[in-house]
Amino acid sequence: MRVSLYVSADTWLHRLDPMTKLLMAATGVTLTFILTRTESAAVLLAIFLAALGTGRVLRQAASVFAGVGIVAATFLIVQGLVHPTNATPLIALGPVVLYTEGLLIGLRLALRLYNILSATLILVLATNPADLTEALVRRGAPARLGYVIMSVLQIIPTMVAQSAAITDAQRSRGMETEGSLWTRAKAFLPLMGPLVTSSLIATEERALALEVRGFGSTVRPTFLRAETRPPHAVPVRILCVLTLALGATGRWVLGW
Amino acid sequence: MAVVEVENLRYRYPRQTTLALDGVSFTAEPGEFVGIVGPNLSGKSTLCHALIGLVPHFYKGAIGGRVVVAGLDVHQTPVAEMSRRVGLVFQNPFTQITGAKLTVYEEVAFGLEYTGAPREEMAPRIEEALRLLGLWELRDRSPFALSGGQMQRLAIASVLAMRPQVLVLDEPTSQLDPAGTREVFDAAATLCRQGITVIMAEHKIELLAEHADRLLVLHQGRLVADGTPRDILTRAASRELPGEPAPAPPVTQAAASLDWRMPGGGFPVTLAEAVAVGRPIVERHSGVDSR
Amino acid sequence: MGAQGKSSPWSMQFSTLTIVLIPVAIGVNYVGKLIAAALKLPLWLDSIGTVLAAMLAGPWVGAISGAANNVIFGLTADPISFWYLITSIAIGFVVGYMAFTGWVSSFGRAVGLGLIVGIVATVVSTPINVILWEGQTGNVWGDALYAYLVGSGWPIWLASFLDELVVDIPDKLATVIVSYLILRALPERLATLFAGGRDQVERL
Amino acid sequence: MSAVIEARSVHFHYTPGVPVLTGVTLSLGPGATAIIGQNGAGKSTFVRLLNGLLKPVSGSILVNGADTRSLTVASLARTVGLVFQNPSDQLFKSRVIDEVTFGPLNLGFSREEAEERAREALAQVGLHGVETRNPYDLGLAERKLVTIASVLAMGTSALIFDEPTIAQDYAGVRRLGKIVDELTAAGRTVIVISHDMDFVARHCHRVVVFSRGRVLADGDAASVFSRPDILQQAALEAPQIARLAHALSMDQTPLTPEQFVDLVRRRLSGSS
Repeated sequence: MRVSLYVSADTWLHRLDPMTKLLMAATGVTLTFILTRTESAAVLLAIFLAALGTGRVLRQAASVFAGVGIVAATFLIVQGLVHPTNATPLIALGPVVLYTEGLLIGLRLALRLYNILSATLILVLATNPADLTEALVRRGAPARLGYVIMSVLQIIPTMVAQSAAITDAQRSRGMETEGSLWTRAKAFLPLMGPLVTSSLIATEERALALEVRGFGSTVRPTFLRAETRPPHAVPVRILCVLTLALGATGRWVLGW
Repeated sequence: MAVVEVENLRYRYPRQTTLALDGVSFTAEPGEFVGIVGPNLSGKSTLCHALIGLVPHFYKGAIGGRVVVAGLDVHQTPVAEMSRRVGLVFQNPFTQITGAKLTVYEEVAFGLEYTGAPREEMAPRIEEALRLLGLWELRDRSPFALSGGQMQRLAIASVLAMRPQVLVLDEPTSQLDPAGTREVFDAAATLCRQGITVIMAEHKIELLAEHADRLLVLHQGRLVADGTPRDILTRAASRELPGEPAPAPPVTQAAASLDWRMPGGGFPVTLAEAVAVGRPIVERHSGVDSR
Repeated sequence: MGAQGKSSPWSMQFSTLTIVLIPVAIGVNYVGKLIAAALKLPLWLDSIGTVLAAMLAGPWVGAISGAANNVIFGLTADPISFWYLITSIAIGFVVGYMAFTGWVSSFGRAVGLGLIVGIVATVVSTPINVILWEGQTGNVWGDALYAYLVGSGWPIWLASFLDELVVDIPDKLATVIVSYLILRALPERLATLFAGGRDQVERL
Repeated sequence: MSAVIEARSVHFHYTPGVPVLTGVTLSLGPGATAIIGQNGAGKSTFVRLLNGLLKPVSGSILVNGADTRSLTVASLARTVGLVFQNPSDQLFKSRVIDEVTFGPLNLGFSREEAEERAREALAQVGLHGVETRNPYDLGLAERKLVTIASVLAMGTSALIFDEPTIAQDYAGVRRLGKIVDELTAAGRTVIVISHDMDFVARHCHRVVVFSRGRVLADGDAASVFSRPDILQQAALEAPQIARLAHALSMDQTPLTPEQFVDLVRRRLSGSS
């Protein structure tokens, strides 16, 4: 049971420092909103997929893509059916008519969805959350925020495990978890209540345990490991800035 | 020189009317193993929390008396500062894992990072703590992949890396199986030998009898007895303590009924002592020579 | 109980306890969604933690829990959730403030709070939906309504608002009611603990 | 009111290739039976099979003759009650009485009947005047008793306790022992998982030793605790008083200090 989608590997992408990958993702998302035409969006998607592919995380990305497939399909269908600019029928299935204009808009929305996803996944799939958090704290993000991010990723699996134990306990007391909607809805509170209450009670001991490890200390934290940055980080960063400039020029000067 | 001095400590939790601790006084020497016994709600946890300043700094409420640990007045010193002199380990191994670190090694670094320890000092301190607790081989594991006993030893290692003079353990074995319980008691004994003062609140009287140099008995927030395990458990077996704060180990109970006494007085409190006292008596009557 | 014990709902002092509350709130959000899915309930129920944190520790902790929730899932598991950051923050603020002013004192008021939270979530999410997805939400039922409305000539903004509303009202109503029921069953000790952060130590 | 639970060469795993139980055959009837063993020996998994939460991968579990595979957990809950180790895994109501009526109401009793049963169960565990308190505002021992009452109120003929004495103080342990004794006297089938050997020795007639997913030993308490070799194999220790008797080469295994004192006295008077 893991929350994070990160997969460890040894590729140029994985070796990059977290801040560079953060810049890459930010550049990618910004470009998605600058270059809105269908053709430009398709080119962007190809670039992002190339980055994911050479970083050997395409397979994980594909499962994320599949997860939002229905949403993308809804975009196409709904816009194809009802977008106000619809004029040219393309496909007609009985009374249901899909129009070219709407479908193109739906396609653009779907591309936007996948572009935002894949740009972000460049960071998400190839960066250990612990490294990203530490990099942010080094740059002045509150250390307490760092704690929050990391502990969420670790607490969730233990809470999921506890919710399994709670399910066992309540079913042992004759509670049904299957059947009519009302039966299932009634089961929600007995499953959720103990989890929340005991998690909240555990916050007390958790807070105490942090206090006695110096968590309330007001000095600036130090770090176990020194920060490293691979040689190819600088060229990648420069490339990001150049691409951004190129994209902006393309949009507002060349009309991409 | 006492490393822990508690003088007439009184404490009341916020919005409560009764005192959780009522006039507790005791001292502890470097390298001493002090056990705290008493029923639930007798003030054991509160006393543990008071030794590092969680009482009163975290819980607030009302406090009186004086607590000086490792030369610092606890009531005047922030918990983060105390945490470099006093380590505190809790009941539940799960809630003590910070959840912010991915490996055992990094988990031990947590406190050092937050108290701003210089990086070059970290590696040796972490290694020392992990080796002392027998966790060095597990340093790259996820803290959540450890057994209960290992997790509890990790909690001890994590506070140990801060190089405390005093280690306080609040019912550290209540969630553990017998093997894990042994691991924790053995670890505590090892630390005592290093000169660290260990103060442990526990229900497992058999193990305390074996390891502790002294027992404190709490009853309704008051310290009702303070002495060697033999002294305390002999009184317990003779029902001379108020309420039922510390049932004596089974061997002590049996020895009390049979009036088997140690050469220096008092009843045996460990299995080995009971065997030593009982063997001549039983064999004298057995007719067969068992050896 | 809860936030009402405090001097001002806008106080920005965070104790270790309130910091620890945030990851727990996010975990509760996550597991709530998981349980709802396991029981095949037609709701998300993925903001119970945010709502409870706000009820217990006030609007700031609520808002931070909401924000951290979407940032963390956005950066680790669900990149799209990042874009609805503002919705979560708004939920935290509204619940935290209204809990302080007595909106969790009875079941009836909690129902009112649930409706308000549903409307607030819709108002905040609609512009995001319009900017990103021409007003669609990606929810099949909501989008079916959207398709019907736009098809009948309604403006996109209004259709989008109703698309989000039909999804958010039942979900947030259920979320707030469940949170209220859990809050009511919390032991006194816990409420005191979260409310007591700013007490002074007395001398005996 | 008695129940017979039979496990017939039960195999179980959560993940294929990682067996948890490998061929457990055991018949459990009226009286108190302890299941002891190291963490990871399969004890908790085994009892979850007994009330149908888990189903055997192969072999079968019969509760009063009926295969658990053919029954739902909710219907088995009428016969087999399971008290979990951690009270906070089940408590969710703001009043003790509501918590205790939850089970009976699930079984289809009317509210009046359920409350009647709840009051009886609370009296049986010795909790008085707590009906309207919040379970979490009670002490740990009382909270445990509430969870036991909430299972007792369902009136099952078999009761399983998973680690009842954990985190309990001496008075709490004694109260739990009394409950086990009373249930045993009433002819119920009581199963106790525990690491607390003194508790097991004092309150359970029969002891089953689990090790690595199988039954290593099964017999009356005295005979199992007289076999240090087997206990060692399962990483367990006999109760301290039994170890004392063993170290003194006594021919019987006492289970309590009182029994030890009797044995010694008899021996001393017999030979003098």
